[in-house]
Amino acid sequence: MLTILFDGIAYGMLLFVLACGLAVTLGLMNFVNLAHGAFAMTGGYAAFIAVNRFGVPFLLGLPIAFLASALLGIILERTLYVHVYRKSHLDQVLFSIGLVFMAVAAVDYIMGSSQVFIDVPDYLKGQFNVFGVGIGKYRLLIIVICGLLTAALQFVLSYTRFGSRLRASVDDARVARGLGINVNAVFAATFAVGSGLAGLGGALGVEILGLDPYFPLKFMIYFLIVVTVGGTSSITGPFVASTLLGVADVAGKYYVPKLGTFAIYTVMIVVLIWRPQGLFARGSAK
Amino acid sequence: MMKRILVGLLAATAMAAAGGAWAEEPVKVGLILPMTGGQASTGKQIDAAVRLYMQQHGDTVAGRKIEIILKDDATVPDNTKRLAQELIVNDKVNFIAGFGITPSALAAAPLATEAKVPEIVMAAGTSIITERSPYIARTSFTLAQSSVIIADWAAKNGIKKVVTLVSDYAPGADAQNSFKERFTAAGGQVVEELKVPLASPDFSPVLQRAADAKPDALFVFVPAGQGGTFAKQYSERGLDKAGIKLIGPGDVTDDDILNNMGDSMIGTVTAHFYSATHPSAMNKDFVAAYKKLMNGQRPGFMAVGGYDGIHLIYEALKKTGGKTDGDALIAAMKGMKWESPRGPISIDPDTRDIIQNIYVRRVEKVGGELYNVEFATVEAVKDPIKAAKK
Amino acid sequence: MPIVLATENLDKRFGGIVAANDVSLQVEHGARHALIGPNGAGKTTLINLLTGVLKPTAGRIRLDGRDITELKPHERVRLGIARTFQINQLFADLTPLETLGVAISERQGSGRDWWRLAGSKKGVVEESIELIERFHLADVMSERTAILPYGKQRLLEIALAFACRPRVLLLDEPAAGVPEAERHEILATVAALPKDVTVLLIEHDMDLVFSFADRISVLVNGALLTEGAPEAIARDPNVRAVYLGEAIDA
Amino acid sequence: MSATPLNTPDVARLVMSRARWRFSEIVFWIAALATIFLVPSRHLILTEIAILGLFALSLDLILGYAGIISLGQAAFFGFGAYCAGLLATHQLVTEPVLALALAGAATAALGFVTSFLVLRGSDLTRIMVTLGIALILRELANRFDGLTGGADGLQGVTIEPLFGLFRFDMFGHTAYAYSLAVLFVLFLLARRIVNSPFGLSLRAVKGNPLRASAVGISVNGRMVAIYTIAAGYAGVAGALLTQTAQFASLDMFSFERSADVLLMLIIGGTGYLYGGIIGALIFKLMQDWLASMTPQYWQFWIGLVLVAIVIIGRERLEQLRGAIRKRILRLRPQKHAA
Repeated sequence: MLTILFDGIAYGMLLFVLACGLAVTLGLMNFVNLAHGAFAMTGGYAAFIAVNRFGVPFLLGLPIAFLASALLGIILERTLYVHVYRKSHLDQVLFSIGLVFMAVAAVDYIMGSSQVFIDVPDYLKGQFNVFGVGIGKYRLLIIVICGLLTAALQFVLSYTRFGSRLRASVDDARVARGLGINVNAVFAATFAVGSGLAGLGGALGVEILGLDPYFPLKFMIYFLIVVTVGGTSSITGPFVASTLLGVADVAGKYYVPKLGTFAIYTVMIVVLIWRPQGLFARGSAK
Repeated sequence: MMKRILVGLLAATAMAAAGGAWAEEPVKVGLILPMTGGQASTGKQIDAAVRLYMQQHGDTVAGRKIEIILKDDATVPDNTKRLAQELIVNDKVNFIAGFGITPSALAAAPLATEAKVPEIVMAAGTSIITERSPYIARTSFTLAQSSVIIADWAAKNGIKKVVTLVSDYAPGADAQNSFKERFTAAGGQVVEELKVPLASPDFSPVLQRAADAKPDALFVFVPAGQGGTFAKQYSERGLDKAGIKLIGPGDVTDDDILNNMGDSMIGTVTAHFYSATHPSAMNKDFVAAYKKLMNGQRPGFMAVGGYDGIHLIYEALKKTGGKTDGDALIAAMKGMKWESPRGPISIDPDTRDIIQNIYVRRVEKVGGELYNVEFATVEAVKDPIKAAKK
Repeated sequence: MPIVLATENLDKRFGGIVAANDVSLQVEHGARHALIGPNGAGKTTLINLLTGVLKPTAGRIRLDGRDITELKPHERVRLGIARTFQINQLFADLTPLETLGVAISERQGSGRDWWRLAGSKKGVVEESIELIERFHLADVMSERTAILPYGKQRLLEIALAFACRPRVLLLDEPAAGVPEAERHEILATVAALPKDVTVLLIEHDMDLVFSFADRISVLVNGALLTEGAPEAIARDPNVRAVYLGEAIDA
Repeated sequence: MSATPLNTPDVARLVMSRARWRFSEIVFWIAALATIFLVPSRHLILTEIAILGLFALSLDLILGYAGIISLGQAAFFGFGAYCAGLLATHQLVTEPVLALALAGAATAALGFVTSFLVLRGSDLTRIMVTLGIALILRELANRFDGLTGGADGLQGVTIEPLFGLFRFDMFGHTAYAYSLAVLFVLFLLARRIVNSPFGLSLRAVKGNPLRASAVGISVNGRMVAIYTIAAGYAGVAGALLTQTAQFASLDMFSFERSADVLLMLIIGGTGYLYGGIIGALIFKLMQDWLASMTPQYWQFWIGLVLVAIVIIGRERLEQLRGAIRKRILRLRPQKHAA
């Protein structure tokens, strides 16, 4: 059933945009940021306020979401995260969970705890048929946006000066500093982009996943699955992993609804036992 | 809340200082609700409704002051149990009330029995709850009440083939079973029974499956919070345009979020006990007052459960003359009848469950906003599952 | 003298890199056998193969004629192969006394006892004392290993291997990185190891090698170049060309 | 080098000094005992703290002593809880203590089976594998609702009086005394285990698995063993909760429960056994206090405290605690035996 495949890919792509920032902070900066979902939520609410309260067109709401989350990301990075980079993973867990709790309660206070939705323009609603395959317009939008983003990310990381600076900073911050690279700025920019992407994903995802203050907690597990299964050494790993996850989840629920969420967790465990560093890890050293 | 507790404490101290100027202690109500976590909106609605009621009716009944102690159980039943126990043992509350989900209500039931403290269930909707303790009374609803009515309506309105889609937990099973039993008895056919995990983020696969079965209608029950996501995907998949009617108990079109769901919900037919547009003067006042309290937010059916719950407590106290003996209170509640924002309701003297009108409603646009507009009423519906057991 | 440890046509490849190439090495009982070779010759790889940290791509390893190729590292230790590491591998949070206690209890078979307190077995304590004294660790025996001076850590490294009562002891550059002043303490300790313990030594320090070894094997690019008595090796023109020349440059 | 010759009894005492009871430990347990008589009105929350303390202790055994990080310890907590619940609802074993032991043993068996899944991989891999196991068990419990009651929870658990004498009263007095006693006994056992040769070898494995195997220790064997024991502990904790609350529910398997217990342990500190209990005490009391002040937004303040702990620096808090620990607990042996 191609419609199912299509739905699954769209769902997976969405997961990728939501989670790829986490892959970057975890894989490149070795920081366990469980608060990643909070940035996604920020983007979702930013778009909600822009579109529903101020009547900004939906497609303009998406970059607003990106900017809002990126801005929040850079502020928090400079003020708080920067103190925690060098601490142990357990400290990072404590810190980022703490942030999630604060974010959840704060959003609950400001926005209320009911689910919210963004008014999607009519031209993005509904499905059209191509050779008998039902294509959801909104899902098509997701696939297009996410596909472009992935290509852009891959390009930036591999072929631009920023990419090589980032890789240098990650390999050895001291040497990179010696080469005149402003490591702090590189990290901050990376963090901001990662948060911004999460925000964009959050805004895109409202239509499919819903949005309420508990979003960061509800989806934390999914982000972590994408990142661990995909491995953190490249962008491709999480990309393939989230697409697989999306397709498997959607197809699993369609064909064997009895299995419920079993399939995902079992697949994850099997993959991790088989390839502890993730499906697409280069080498095995860690 | 904190302020209120503080004021209460100050008042209590002042009273103590006055040296028994007030003959009696306040009546304490332990209100245990999910105020954080995925069910938080349930908790907030009920809390707001209780506050509203007390604003409107004063905080003194039969010469005794009412004091509410609000606790957050975060939808974790063992928390509920401990909080209920602490409220009963330490705070010496005279009522425990609230209970966002069925397991929470069940967890507290043995305590109600042992301590002879009335337990007022304001939200949870599984049928068995009231059977678990003779001290439980319910002011919300049972899922079967709505499901049976919608089954009757569907059978009478030319719907032959139905796919059911429910969340995979006890209330879902209740809704599905009562619907199926009544609907097939009336000659209808349930062609597929779908269940979605409670924590499912994406409805698209099950909706696709439902669409592929080409039924006349899709019967759906998901917890109030998920209704919106569901609705979005329902319309995205074009099920509304494919002529598949959406029917179900009213949870999916909860007033709390209905207006955000989009125009594709128009035409959805549900059976439920409360709509914010219920055409009565009392309800108009209630909605207006609630909106004023909650920054323009509409009351959902959970709010009404809370509003009637506190009303039941007030009236029972009036009847006992302020006495807080558990047996007397429960006896006073049995058979009590009153006019609620939802319409006339009463407490079944046999089961202590609620008897209420169930309305069949259709989602329509009223004054630019989406509402459940009632167009048929079935009066005084008892819980069909308990009725069938007799 | 009987052969204690032997390898037969041992191969180890990492992808395209050949780290051990058809190595057939024989170590006699009680020998003081040195393994030398330029950096990257595969000496540490060979030790890792002998102790089971790495699995060979091909070939067998025998201890007293018994095939141990498939055994896990800890199983080989029980059969009598112990090693030291070129870079200290110690238990940073344990004291030397506890560190040695762990190894001794394990060997004596009480390492899994969970019902008695550590230190309650006389045999373990007595042997710990013996090792503490033999390896000059008495003054630091209750300090956390992490804060010991480097020389003491190096001694503990050897003591820990020796605590396994090995029949074959593999020493991977025991004096590496030790300052000149503390060096003799380690060399003396190594020289004083009991004669019935067979020692296979990897070392860069030629003075140490020639004063200590009675047999030397030369490893180049993962393969055995030659083997013989120290005098013969010292005279061998191939060794001088391939190894000594490079070593002097380095 | 050493001026004075070493003699066996002195050195033996030195090795055992780590296991000596410190004054503060005795004070700690006397204080715990005193709470039974002094604060009867707080027994309900104290019961929960004792249970959570035991649960956190189980996590400390693997995280603090073997370096295995788990975000799925609730798998065992929930399994133990349902074991105890089913033993009681089906009247299989009615004596609470015996049922508790059986539930613990069954959970340990589950721990043994699943331990092989966490032997390999990085911290992150282990976090996800343990988490996955917990989620799968939760799903199983949901699926077999005929047995477990599904999402309604396991109701109708009636626990017979303890030893046939002490009824579980509504005030939670029996429950607290019982939970505290179980915590104490299992704490003693854990204390013995970590100070045994086995415990020492665990610390060696945690410190340097490569070297541990090079002195003949089967690293995997040790990990399996401690993981199994810790699972048993978590199972007993879960069973205690079922017995004292008289029901079991699905969220006993939940991710939040695993995460909470990890937070408690990190707050209290790992690797000295008291961390979990102290962390549970601090976390739970703080949560209870904040939640009674502001039932809707207490999470914000908890979060603020967590962030503050990290930003101020756990080292600084650690120093403070270290000072206390050194002075009173003296878990590190003195330089020289007396």
